Amino acid sequence: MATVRVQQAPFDLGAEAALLAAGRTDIGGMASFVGLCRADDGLAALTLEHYPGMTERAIQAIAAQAEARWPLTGCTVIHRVGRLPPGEQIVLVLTASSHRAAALESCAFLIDWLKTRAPFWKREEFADGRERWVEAKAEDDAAASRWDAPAPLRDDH
Amino acid sequence: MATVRVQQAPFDLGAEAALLAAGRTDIGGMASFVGLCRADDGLAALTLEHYPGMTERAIQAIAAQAEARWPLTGCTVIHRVGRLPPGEQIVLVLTASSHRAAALESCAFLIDWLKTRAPFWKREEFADGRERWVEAKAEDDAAASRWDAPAPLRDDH
Amino acid sequence: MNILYFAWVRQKIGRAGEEVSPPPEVTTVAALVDWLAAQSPGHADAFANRRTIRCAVNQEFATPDQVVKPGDEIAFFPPVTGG
Amino acid sequence: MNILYFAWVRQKIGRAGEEVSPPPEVTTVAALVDWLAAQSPGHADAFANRRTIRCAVNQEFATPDQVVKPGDEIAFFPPVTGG
Repeated sequence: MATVRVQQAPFDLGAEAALLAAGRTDIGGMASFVGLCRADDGLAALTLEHYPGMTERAIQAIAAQAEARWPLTGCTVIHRVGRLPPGEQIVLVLTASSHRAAALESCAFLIDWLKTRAPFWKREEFADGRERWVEAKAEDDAAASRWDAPAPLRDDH
Repeated sequence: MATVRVQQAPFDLGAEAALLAAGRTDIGGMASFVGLCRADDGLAALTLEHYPGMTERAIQAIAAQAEARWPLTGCTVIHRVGRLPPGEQIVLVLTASSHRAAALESCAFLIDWLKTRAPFWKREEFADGRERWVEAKAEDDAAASRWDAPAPLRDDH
Repeated sequence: MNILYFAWVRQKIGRAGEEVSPPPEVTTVAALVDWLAAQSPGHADAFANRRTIRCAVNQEFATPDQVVKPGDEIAFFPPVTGG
Repeated sequence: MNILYFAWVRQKIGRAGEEVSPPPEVTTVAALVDWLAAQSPGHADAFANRRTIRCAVNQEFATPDQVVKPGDEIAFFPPVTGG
């Protein structure tokens, strides 16, 4: 079962990766994605809101789908909430598998789905005091929907 | 220009990621892949040999291709050589970009190419004393060749 | 019914949630939205463009025709923007 | 010419490299392989199956028809297996 956390505190990519690999000799590859807050257009901070309870359940469900679809030895998803200035880490997806392609593909799958299915909302706060809610992007839906058709797993390591 | 290192010593994923992001607020996503040594079929260790000089040049050339193809803010490739028992890290690919898809795709591109184009050779050493050179895999060539046709970059974050 | 609001839905309505008891003919998400929209100008504003509103019933994404009943936890929010 | 050998090519030939001076008619990678293969049983064994041998001239991957000349660094090795 995947490790899923929604937290205000920062996370430590190196420590999470070490935890997923600890004591194992059956992992061929670990893939990670870290999403960060960019200082676009004078952004002062993002504030992330979530739906406590549903968010964790939704991420667990997405992670369970990934584990059913790819032969993973482990999977960690951490999503931060609260106020995050530019440069701060927002989200971590980490996947481990005996197979390189499984780790890479499941990592991309999970971040694409987090963007479109996990109940988080971002509010942008600008240096000039303006605030606005980020609107959902059609590209993110397109990125997520490319996973709808089952793809054959490449048989490599 | 990419950071490229061929070394016997272990590497630190967290430290390398922190280095690539240090002081920046224009990174939207960082993707990483870490390849590890698996204990398949009684494997006692892998020994990795390389072509000093050419290996570093070949990786720099591959990384320069990735930087030309995707809008990267940074790229780190570290490949270990020498004797590595199961559980040890072998290779790190780390890419950062303003765009999520660019980070994920360039990371997959680099590891696929490292498998097929970088002058490294693996010898397997088994618990029963047998040794053999790993043979190149047709699947790895197939994985690398899917990058031969230029793919349109998804315009997301 | 326990209603929850998130993001700008919460801001427009002016509260994070409320306990409501709609009349018995309100048996679907769509009917509940119609009923809630009539509760105050803030509610009307929040539900003005139904296409921008998403709903979850008991923490699962729901469609407008989904049945709702007393005791359900029903959340309204904009399309998600995490990751 | 400075010849380098890696992996099982090195093991079969029994050395990591050698300085050679082939006759002037050896002007391509393919001709150099033919000439090297005749130098010892180890060389013959290493180059027995040409399809499994890769070559780099001055640290760039090279094809059998690539021209070689005195002073070049020429490496022979199996298909790569890094990553």
